[in-house]
Amino acid sequence: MKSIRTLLTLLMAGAIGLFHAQAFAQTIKIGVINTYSGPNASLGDIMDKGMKLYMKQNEKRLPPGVKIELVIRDDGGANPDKAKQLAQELIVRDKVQILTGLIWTPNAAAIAPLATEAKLPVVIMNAGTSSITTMSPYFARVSFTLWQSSFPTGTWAAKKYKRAYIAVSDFGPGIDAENAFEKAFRDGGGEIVGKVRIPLANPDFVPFIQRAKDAKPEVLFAFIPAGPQATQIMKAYNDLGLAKSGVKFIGPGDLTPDDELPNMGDAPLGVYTVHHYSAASTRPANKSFIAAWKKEYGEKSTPSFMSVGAWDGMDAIYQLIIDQKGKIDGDQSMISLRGYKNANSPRGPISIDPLTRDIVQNEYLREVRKVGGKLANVEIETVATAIKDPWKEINKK
Amino acid sequence: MGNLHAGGYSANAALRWQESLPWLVAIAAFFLLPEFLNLGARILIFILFALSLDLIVGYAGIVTLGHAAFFGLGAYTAGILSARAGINDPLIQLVASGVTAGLLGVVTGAIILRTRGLALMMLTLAIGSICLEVANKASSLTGGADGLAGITIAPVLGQFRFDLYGKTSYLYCLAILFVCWWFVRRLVYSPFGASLAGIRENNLRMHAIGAPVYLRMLAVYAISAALAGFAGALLTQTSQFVGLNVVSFELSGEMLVMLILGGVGRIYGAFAGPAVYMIAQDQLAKQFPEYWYLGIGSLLVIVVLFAKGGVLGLVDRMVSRIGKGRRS
Amino acid sequence: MDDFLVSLVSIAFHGAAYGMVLYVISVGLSVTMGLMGFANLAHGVFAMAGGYVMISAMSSLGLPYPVALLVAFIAIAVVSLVLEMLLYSRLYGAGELDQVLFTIGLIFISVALARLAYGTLQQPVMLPDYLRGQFSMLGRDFPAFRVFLIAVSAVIVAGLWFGVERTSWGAMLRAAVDNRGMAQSVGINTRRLFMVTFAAGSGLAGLGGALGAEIIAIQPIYPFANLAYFLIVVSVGGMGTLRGPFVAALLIGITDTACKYWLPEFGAFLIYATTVGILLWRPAGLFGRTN
Amino acid sequence: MTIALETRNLRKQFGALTVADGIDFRLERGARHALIGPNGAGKTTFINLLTGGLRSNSGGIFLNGEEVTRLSQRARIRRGLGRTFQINTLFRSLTALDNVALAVAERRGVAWNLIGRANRHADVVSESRDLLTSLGLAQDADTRVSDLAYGKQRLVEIAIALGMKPSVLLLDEPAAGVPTMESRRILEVLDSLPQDLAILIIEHDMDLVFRFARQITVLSRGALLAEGTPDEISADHRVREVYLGERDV
Repeated sequence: MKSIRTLLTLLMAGAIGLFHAQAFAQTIKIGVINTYSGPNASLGDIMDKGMKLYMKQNEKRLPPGVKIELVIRDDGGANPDKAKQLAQELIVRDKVQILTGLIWTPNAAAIAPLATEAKLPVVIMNAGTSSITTMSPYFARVSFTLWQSSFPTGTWAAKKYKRAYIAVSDFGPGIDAENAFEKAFRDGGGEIVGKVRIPLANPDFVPFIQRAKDAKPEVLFAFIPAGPQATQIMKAYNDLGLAKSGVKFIGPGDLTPDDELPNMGDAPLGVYTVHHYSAASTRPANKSFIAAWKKEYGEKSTPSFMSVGAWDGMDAIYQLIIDQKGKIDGDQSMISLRGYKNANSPRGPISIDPLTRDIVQNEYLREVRKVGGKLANVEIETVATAIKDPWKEINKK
Repeated sequence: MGNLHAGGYSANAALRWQESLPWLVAIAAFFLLPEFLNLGARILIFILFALSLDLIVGYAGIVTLGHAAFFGLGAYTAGILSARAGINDPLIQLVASGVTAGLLGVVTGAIILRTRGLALMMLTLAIGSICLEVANKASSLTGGADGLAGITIAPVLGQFRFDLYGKTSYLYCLAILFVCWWFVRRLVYSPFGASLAGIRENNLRMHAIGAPVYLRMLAVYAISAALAGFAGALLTQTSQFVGLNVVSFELSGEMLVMLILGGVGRIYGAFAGPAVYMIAQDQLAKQFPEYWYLGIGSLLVIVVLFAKGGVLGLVDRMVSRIGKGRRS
Repeated sequence: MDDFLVSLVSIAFHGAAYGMVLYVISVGLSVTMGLMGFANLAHGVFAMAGGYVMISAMSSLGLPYPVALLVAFIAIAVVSLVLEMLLYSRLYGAGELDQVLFTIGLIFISVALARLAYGTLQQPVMLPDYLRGQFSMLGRDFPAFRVFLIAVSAVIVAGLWFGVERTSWGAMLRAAVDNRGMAQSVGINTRRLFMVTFAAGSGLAGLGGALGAEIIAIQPIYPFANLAYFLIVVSVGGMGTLRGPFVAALLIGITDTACKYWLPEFGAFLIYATTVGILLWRPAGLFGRTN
Repeated sequence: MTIALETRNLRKQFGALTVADGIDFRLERGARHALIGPNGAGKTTFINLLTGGLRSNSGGIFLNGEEVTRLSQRARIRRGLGRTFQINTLFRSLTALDNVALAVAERRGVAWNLIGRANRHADVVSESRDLLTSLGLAQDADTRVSDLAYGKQRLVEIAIALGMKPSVLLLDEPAAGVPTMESRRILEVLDSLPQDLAILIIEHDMDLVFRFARQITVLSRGALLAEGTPDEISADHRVREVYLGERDV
């Protein structure tokens, strides 16, 4: 009986908290679904910092009287069912008007029906499977698609190498990366000598990479989620001496995320990746972004492409708030997002494709080199300019 | 005998007034807390899951680390029926989920119930892990690590649409839970339930009085699996999505924890555990995920060392202390 | 054919490295379960803690790698001794369920503490230069670190077997595993034996965790993520033996590696299926005594 | 007299060790028969062979004239073979009534009822209560057996077996560990058991054996050593040799 009384008390406490929150009607509530716990909590952290940095820098851009409140929720990783529940609560209980964050493809996919039903604009800051934006008309993506980076990787690689091996994580983005690279590489006349899909939860990459090595390719293309796994696979690559036996290591930028580079030792030196952002880029917009970041979070902290995704995501959200003068409507927001452009993002010019609501940006070829004693993804050339998601272009009727 | 719902031939099986409390609270919550109905529905689902677990852990004495396999199969059955076969009626899905999970219970139970102790625990873990691998690898059916999307659920009885606020979900889960609770309660107080207690208390003697111990265990294992399958189906129907985590070891473990915190082998422990755990998690864990696990971990250790019987055990002790105080 | 041979060598080598680490971590668990009948699901906590201790010893105290390994062993042995006296000893003879819950509770606590102290990032291990790179043998390159790993583990295994088979402490231990009541009645101080054994087993787990940090990444969810593997080693090998878990660990290490190499599409499926098969065939494990 | 239980040339070996060496044994209906022998004589092995816990290598076992050698433990129980255990084998946290009722319910075949209420099975409940009453445990019916005195627990041990309404009852040291005062009570209970029930008792307490048994079989090293009335056995020099020899060393 006591337990029931406690239960009621708790329920009441929750309800009171809710009324309390409703008192600030002028505030625009933005729900953030992000990863703060579990093995990939570092990803959530670096995105969180990106969002907050933008908000700090741009406080004055908001229309007068409008305030923003972030309602932050932790999905604990690729946890679609949890994400869906959180989204539901954000909509029903917290009455958020915009939803953002979303590192994981499955999580984004899970909330698509909710976004549609609630006409809630969702700005995806990371999840990179191509098909996501087709799942709800209220989805817009500011990050990237795996096709965007892996397709140019394949085209570029086919010019230099003939035999490639593909290793990807076994989930949506990994399969996208595999398909994109394979198509571009084959179209360019290359041969795929083998491929493997590695379980998403995987402790040891060595056997997989050993297998790749034994297949004797000229180049190994790999995609794993940017985070601790990137360091793991880099270690396996180094331990097995692939570089010494002449196997080049390439992939989308998830392979050498800027924030993980310090953990990798010298292993990634000479690895080529294609991506939309490098912290080492010398564009003025990026230089000032990096400076602001270091000032805020310390010299040791490095932003990654995910931080920039978060930063640009907040920019898009600010833009839609400004466009609607603080009165958020689902459909109006989507009109605003469809027209979003920023010529001066840290990653270069970006825009959202009005047709697909997906990101349009440049892709850069980078090599890992030592700059001032530290590893950096040095941009060498722009391999694709204002590229739309190739998957959607290929599958267009 | 502290244990209120032990069943048996000397137990009084009549309903007590306290037993209406969970239902009154549930109905009150529906009217008073309309914004918490989605959470409420999840709590009801996990109560059903805990109830199924209580049958085998608390009443039959089988410690399992892989009960999520049945929950997950139920969830996937409902999801696959909708997403791949276009069968969207919730009640048909529910029945199908119960049947498939029950069948898996029969098949795996037939294998693992030949062993006892650590080997049995390991086998439940291994079979749970196999189910996870299958769900992960059969991605054309299950969506693999990306999860199974594209599920639509038809209105319950053709009338009540699943809404964003979770009204339908809540009442629907409440109704199913009620039916399952009624069944479990009857089971616990039945001769079959008494024989389960016998098996738990002394397996050897049950053999010696000629009881078909293996078949009894198999039966309760299958029943429990089917109930877990129902719970899984409810989760799919209310969230319209199935992720790999429904088959995970973590879920099995967390469920066990909720049940133990509530109190094992007493029906209402399965109510108190998930309710307290999930409400506390909802209120506390969002802000402090680290401290949440620190708290839960410490609580578990304390419960095992000092507070056997979980939340309801504590309530029992308090009630009896107050009773004594009055009498003296 | 040559390719096949090459891959066989690779698999045996990597599988052995992985299996050895699994063994060094799990052997203590096997003995604890066999000796005290205690299902310590939190055994992985000691392995994880060993990893953290080694990393901190190197990065904060600047100790060289071998010393850091030793520190990990000693620190974990001492901490576990304290835990044994304060907590574990209260639960010897308690029901399975209580043991499971208690140790799951310990895992939760340790996961949270690890996260608070070290954050969620996987901790990088700064190996000394002499363990980096390749080691040539029979015309093939092997990662030097893994060669080191196998060698060190082999030494530990040898030492362990010597300790149990040839010393008086080992004789007492074997007697107590065999029949605790009998051992007590002939005057063996089983209480002290438990403590020492528990501490040594946990210390080994700590050492194994530190050694294997390159293979099994040190991160807060470590005790959960690897629990199934530790338990499988123990239950497949058989509790209370040294040989059983050794065979089981190698079997699992090599099977796991072979599956990843040849049949990646099956994932860990075969490991679990093998476990089910072996446990059905011999519920007490390969080398366990049926009671 | 009809024969309730019989073994013919029953043999069991563990590797080179013979634990039952061609035992020919008969238990008559209504018998009060004791099986004695020094430690390691093979008494418990013999019981386990009878109940089906162990399988014999050769020879036959007959229960009420029917061969049961190849039948399972459960099938033998259903044909009327009941037993108690040397070490209490009770449902410790259940009431005495439930302990007995479980057995009664199995015999009456109601234990598969999933939905009906156990306490509404009046036949089971009243039979169990009557049984407890007949053993002088009426007061203790609703007490947890783990809370009962040890002597009473031994009685519940017997009551469970009686709940099966066996035609043959194997009592494995019913008074083991019971203080002398209480063992008298157990003997009273044994004396009051139905006359047509065939009882085989294994016991170390020679007082009890000689007071209770009308027939005694002595087992030594897995083989029958002697059989006869208590007087015959106490006079048998081979028995004395085996016992005294063993005991005095």
